[in-house]
Amino acid sequence: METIMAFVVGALFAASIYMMLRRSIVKLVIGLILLSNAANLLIFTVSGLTRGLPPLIPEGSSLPAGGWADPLPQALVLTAIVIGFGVLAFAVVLIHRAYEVINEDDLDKMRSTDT
Amino acid sequence: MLIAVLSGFILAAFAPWLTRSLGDKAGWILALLPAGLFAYFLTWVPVVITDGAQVVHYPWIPGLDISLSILVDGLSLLFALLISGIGTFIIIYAGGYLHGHEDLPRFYAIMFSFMAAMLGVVLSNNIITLFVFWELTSITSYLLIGFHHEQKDARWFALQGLLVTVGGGLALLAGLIMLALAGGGSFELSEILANEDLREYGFYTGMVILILAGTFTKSAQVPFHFWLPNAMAAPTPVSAFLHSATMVKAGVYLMARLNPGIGGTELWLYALGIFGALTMFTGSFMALRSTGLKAVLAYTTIMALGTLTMLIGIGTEQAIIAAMTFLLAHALYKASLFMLAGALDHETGTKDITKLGGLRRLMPITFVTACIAALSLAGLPPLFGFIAKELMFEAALQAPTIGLFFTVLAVLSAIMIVAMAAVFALRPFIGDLKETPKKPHEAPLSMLIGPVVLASLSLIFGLVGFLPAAALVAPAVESVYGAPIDFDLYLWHGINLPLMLSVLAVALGLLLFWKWNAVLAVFSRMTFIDRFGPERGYEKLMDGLVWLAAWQTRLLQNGYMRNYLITIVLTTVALTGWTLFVHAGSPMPLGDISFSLHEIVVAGLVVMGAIVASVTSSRLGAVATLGMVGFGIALIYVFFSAPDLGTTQIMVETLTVILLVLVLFRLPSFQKLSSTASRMRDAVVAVSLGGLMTLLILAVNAVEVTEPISDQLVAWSYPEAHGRNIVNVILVDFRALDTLGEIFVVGLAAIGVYAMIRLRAEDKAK
Amino acid sequence: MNSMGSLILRTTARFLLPLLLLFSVFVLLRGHDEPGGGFIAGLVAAVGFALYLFAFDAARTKPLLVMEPQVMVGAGLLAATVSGILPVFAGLPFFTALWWPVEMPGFGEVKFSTPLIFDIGVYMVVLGSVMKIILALAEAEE
Amino acid sequence: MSEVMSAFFLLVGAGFVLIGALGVIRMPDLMLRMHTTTKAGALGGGLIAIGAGLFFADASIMVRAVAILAFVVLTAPIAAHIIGRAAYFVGVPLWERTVTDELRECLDTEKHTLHSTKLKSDRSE
Amino acid sequence: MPIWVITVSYLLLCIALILGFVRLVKGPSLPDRVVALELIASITVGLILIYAVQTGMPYFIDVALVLALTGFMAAVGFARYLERGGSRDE
Amino acid sequence: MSPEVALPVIIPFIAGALSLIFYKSHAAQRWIGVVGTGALLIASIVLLYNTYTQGILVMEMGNWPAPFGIVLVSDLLGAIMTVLAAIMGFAVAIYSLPTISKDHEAFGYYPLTHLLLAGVCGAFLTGDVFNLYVWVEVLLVASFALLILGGERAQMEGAIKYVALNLLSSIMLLTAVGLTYGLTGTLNMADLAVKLPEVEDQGLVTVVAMLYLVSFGIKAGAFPLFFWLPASYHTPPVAVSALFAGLLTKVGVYALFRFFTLLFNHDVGYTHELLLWMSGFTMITGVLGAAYHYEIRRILSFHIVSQIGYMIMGLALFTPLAIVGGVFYIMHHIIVKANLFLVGGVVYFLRGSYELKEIGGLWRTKPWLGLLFLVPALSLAGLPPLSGFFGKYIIIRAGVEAESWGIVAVALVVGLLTLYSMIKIWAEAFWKAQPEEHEERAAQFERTLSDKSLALMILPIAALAAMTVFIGLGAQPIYELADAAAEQLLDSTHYIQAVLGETP
Amino acid sequence: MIWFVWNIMLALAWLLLTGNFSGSGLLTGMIFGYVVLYLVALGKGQRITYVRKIPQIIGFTLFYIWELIKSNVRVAYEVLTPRHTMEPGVIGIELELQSDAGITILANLITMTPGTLSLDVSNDRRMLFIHAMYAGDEESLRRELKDLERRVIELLS
Ligand code: NA
Ligand code: NA
Repeated sequence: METIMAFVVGALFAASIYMMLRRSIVKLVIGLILLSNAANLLIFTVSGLTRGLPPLIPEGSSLPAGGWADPLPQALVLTAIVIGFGVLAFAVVLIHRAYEVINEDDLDKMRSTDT
Repeated sequence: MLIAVLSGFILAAFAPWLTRSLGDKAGWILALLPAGLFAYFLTWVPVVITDGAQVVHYPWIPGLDISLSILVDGLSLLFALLISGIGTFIIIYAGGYLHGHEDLPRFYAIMFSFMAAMLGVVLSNNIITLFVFWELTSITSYLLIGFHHEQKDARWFALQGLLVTVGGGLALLAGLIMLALAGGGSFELSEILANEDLREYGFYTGMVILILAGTFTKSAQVPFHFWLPNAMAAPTPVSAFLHSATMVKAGVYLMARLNPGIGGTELWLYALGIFGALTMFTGSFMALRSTGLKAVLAYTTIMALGTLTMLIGIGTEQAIIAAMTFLLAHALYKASLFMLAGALDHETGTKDITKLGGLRRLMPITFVTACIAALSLAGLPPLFGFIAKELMFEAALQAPTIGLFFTVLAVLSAIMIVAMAAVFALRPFIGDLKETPKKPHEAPLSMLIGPVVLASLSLIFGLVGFLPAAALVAPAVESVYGAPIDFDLYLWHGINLPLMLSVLAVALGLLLFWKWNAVLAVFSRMTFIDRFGPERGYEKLMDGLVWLAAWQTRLLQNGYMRNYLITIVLTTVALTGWTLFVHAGSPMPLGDISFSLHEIVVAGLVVMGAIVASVTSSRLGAVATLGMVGFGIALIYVFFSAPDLGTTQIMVETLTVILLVLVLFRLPSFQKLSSTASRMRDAVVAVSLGGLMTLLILAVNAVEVTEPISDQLVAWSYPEAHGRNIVNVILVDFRALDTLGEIFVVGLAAIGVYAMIRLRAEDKAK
Repeated sequence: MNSMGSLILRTTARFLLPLLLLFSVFVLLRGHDEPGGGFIAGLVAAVGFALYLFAFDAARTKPLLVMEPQVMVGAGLLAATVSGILPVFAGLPFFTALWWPVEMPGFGEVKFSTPLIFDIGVYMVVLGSVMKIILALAEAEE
Repeated sequence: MSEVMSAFFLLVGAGFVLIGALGVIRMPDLMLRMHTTTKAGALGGGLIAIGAGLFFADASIMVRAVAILAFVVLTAPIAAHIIGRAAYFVGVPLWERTVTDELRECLDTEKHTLHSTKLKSDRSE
Repeated sequence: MPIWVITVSYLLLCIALILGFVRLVKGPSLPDRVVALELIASITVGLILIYAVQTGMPYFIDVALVLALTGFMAAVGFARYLERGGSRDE
Repeated sequence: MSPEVALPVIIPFIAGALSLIFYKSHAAQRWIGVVGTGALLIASIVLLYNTYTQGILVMEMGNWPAPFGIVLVSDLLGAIMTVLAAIMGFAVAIYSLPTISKDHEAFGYYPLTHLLLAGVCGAFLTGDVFNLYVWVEVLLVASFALLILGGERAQMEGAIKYVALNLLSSIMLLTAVGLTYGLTGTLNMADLAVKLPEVEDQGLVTVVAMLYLVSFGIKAGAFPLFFWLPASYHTPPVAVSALFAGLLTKVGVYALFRFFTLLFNHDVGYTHELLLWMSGFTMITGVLGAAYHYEIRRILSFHIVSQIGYMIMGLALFTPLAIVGGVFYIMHHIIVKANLFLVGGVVYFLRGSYELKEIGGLWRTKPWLGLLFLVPALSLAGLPPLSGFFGKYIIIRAGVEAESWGIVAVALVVGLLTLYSMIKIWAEAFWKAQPEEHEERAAQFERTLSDKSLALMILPIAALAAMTVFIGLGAQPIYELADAAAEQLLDSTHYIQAVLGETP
Repeated sequence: MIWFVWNIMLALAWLLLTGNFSGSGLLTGMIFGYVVLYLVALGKGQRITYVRKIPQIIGFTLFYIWELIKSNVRVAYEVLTPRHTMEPGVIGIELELQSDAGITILANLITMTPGTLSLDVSNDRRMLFIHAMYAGDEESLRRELKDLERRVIELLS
């Protein structure tokens, strides 16, 4: 399944980059959200996929029964999801606010700070 | 000794305050410092003559081989004496020249800094320290050239001088570092020059070129000479000091200093000799074309610098003697002439020679002094300048391989210089009195004492040549030549070729002087020269720089977000992809492709959803699809044993959709903004990154990790950390610091959002 | 018009909010042993308040939060940070977990710990932040 | 026995969910689609939950399973109501074979209010 | 639990998921998409539960619980958007 | 255990949390601002001192031994960077008192600043790659929020690019961290230094290194990844610009130094050659961008880019001396660049504009300001005897010793062009007379600025200028520090041993 | 109702104190909480009534589940048969129930029962608008809905 997931993650990366390359700020931010998901899945995938063995220790035992999926990438991804959520919440409101100030959602018309 | 070198800086710090509190007498009192220094350096003369070169070592930055060590030998002492001696008079002179000027306090501050820096250049034994002072002279000189900074020209010319000299300086830095490497790692001049095989250094040519780039720019050699006349935008005391006697000679100093170590090669001969000779000629020629008092002197300075360079390049015993003699002679008459030019300007209000005349009665002292100094400039007996010029002709004649070239240029220059010396000394004073902006009268004592003393010295040294020869020139020659040379200086050498050449030069020069008006008329029609000169080159370079900067910046920083993204993505793909194909040797196994129905369906829909979201024309459709993708990813987490992740993903996805919906409310619908071609391009870019990521995952997945650190975490989770949910234990215990950072991120995002929205609300309220 | 004007939604929100809050506390407290934890719990609570906000309006939702959202964020951050500092006073490195099993007569052993304080901090930060964002957006819209 | 029951619930639940999904494809307008999702979709999810609860045969898990059922059954109509209402407000078209529409005339889209008086007066006439 | 029960359940839910996705993409109106998203949330609940049964890991039921409790929030959000006069042409 | 290693992170965290709790009292926030950053400064100096005297200090968070928990590690580079961050934080805290508007104070300026510092210090001190990602995000989000304070149009436009491109960078970093874990099963940097060489396919390690390179390259503002920086740095309040200028890109540079000495030193001929090319183009493109502009903050922003090139050049040459130069350069540059922004702010408050064509006459009326500008400006251009000269000298000397003539030439030419830009500011803002058409605004601004405010602005500027002079004239101790830091960087056994114990 | 919420609160407090976050723990907590509340209410001279309704609630729940199954079968029939026999329509029904809770429960029940879907309540709460799949026979539809309303009123009284 890792192989299939590799392609899934690749497709997610591609879709999100394609979306970020549009001119609309809305698409930019949706692309970012998707990209963040793609990266999380990547971490999850590269450290190996394990079916049906959540890293939880049953009562009366000191190790998960019958093996475990690596908990560390899970913790990393969880942290990354939360961070991504915070950051993207900011980004979402930013485009909202930017649109109010600039009255334009076309990125091509937001060039005054560069040139 | 160190205090002597640095005392100028110390005084500079207090100079503004002193100038204000001392009032009219400031110049005289402040001049006590350079006068004292002069006296101090004089005490070193016997030491050097008897004991040879002295090195005094003070540590500074030993780690970088930078020290404050000081090298006192004939060469440095000659320069130090000139700097402090002439400096004394300049300080006095400035007090008169800039009397009552509101910026006089800061002028003194910069001037003393400059003087100290210049002393530093000539006395440093450490080449990096030398460079430090070298650059300081450039900066202080910049501030002085731009003294009248409200004038656009002053700013422009100041910048020109700075860029040229600092630009050369930077090359010099590289050259000096190479020099140290060539010398086996020591940065002390005394040790480097003791090294015999500097010329064997593998990058000798490059090193010499870099060093010469520094010295040529500083010493205004062709083709970098143009900045020097422009630097006359500075007040006259500055011109007199910096641009005649001292700073511009820093380059000459360095060439002379390094001559025993790296000189004597063909490269050295041709580079210095040819460029020097051309500079000499160019300076003389341009002087002939000039009508400004200061411009004439500036060009003759260029001539002198060229002459000195040429002589050092020739490098024979004769040439070195000539160089040092010429150096001394030039300093004396040129400083004197500059100060006189300033006096004329100051008293009459014009710098244009053609507008002056008949001042001999009103300014008799000035007239006489000018005559003496000009005679020395012209190289006529019995002045010191004559001795120097004779020696120069002789050196040129004896020069190896291209002596004729040197001689011809030297004579041609001499002719023109004689003419200009006459112009300078006579035109303003003889004939009828001309109307000038100011009513002329003799300049105050402060402005005359310098020229008079220095001109007198020109005369005295000419008459008693053995005096400077023994005390000043000989030790310097020894330093430059690298070995002691026995010689004496006297006016009469008998009738020889140099003398004949002198006579020829004087005769033709006087003829030229006689026909000066006609000559000027011819030159005024030759404006095409100005269109091709190196100054045009400089301007073109600056224009080109501005154009290039604009072109590049508009090209790169073009404001188009997608161009930025594409660049970054393609850079990633190129670097990573290239490395993957070229450096990662292992074959890429396809890995585990087993799957279950529900997995493949969910995975497929996640992909489909992502694609749909990225191409749909409906914004909220995209958001809804994004929600579905989120659920799909949550399912994947669940399917592969991550219940906490699944839950979190679901919650986050829900909140993200809520946020997007709240926000999109005000934003406009999607429009089809980009062309099909750009869509195709974007698709290619996007797919290239996606493909790369797929390959990376496959490659990394093929690597077996035997003992991940998480095994230990699992083992500790319940017995040590008292938790059954290992992921949670990691989050709140093993890696609590991550989580702490994470919640700070969330909190920060909230503050940011609040600020964005509320600030706007307040704006509206206003 | 401030709310969605749906009586049905308002009634549901009034009922679901306490339910979600209780559920969130449940998820928070057992997070150390089963799926859950401060973050998920905070989000569940936030969803409850968001529902209430959508049904009513910002003015009526704010007082339910007990404290200003940014104070809640600050307090949560402080709690989490302090839980990491406490062990230093016991001569242990930052974030060393301290456990205080308390024997309560009749209830058995109850385990208080710094990780629990930390998780509560996480809960407060998440809830406060999300509410701050959503409230700000809703207020701006109103 | 409980395993058979469990399997039954799982299969029936999944079947209902599928029916809901089919409805969402087949039904001709939004309102009718909502009929299928709120009923079949929600109940299907709930039944699967019961099936899972039975499978594990543990009181605490069963409590959760029932909670899932309860939540699904509770929230599905709310969602349907809120979407249907909004869709109606924004004028999502009804199927052309719709027989009556009493709401349309009571709706004041400008003020966003819905009044009962017009309809009642019609009826009392 | 017999494997075929699990497989058939998965199969039914997967077909449902695909159908839901089709409606989500097709729309045509925003409420249509939202309804589809609601359905997908229900299907997700089902899939998670089946998975819990398949693996015998009751922990996953909690995930379904959370989704069941909060899944309708997206619909509420979209509805709010529409009621407040968000763009209707999508 | 060494609790002082964690203090530079904990102190700003607490200060930030307290500022949030007292969000209604601006006075309290200001006090927390000054006291908090002051405490941070003291703590970081103590940390540096202890690190210098006792060697690399390690703090195992949660008492879990490395590599299993997260460690904070203070080696000299990390400690130096922390001190610099604290200096900047303290200077800007004081500068903020008169320059930050009430509005900004009300909307979280102070907590944001503290948390930015926490993120920066965390990034400098962490010994764990994922934890580094977390800190980077902390400082990033703080910077996002600071960037948009004010809500002007330009800020919004700049922020969109800043946010999007930096997020892209963070996501790449996250991806790289994930791949690193997939390759080695560890996240601890010291452990990675041991385990990365054990990976069978070293090419794959290089591939991952490339991802880090791009990610940190974006953060550092290196060519061709710097676009976000000139698009945004000139838009926020100047105190914020100064803080950003001093600190943010340096996190990227720091990370490059850390990763490409400790972790990716297996194929120097390839990776560092790439870095060298990157550094050259970074210098050139940055300095040309500055040459193009006529707005003080834009000029300075582009110079950040170009100066980053020098630092990377130090790393890329990868000789002991070059690393020393890089470290030295970072130290010098943080102080100088931030100070230039601060001076630019004073210019603004005296003249009402950052546009060089609209301002002038400052050398006449405020000569001390002129000196305070010249010190950092000439230092930036690398003129002796200021701090920048020694930085450049070391790097160029390293380049000459390595016989990398091309990069040496670039470094020299770029130095000259830097001087050109600085002189442009000097000539226009200070030398030129105030243009008449903007005279009124200038006069009004100058009137409005109270002496007390001016004094509070000048205080940090003068202090930083004094440091610039000191780093120049007293370069020896700074050199020794950089030298010791470089030695630790180049011999990773120090680091590994300190973190993992006796088994390197 | 507020007592019920309190009861759940106490149950959770119990969970917190015992550290036993399981269903059985919750049940114990509920009982424990109920006892406490009962005593408190006694002290205040009030009675807690919701317990007495438990049989009624169970009965209603069974009815409701039955309705649910019926509605699903009907929907399934409509979905699975190739031809649509629906005659959909939106109709308004007058409400007797006036409490928020009552209206909400009724609306939800209507949604979950066969062929009907609550859309909205008029602002004056007098009328509930529903969408019906089979609006052809309006009278019987209204009768069914009235019957449902009666059951809810009984439950809540
Ligand atoms: Na792997
Ligand atoms: Na910079």
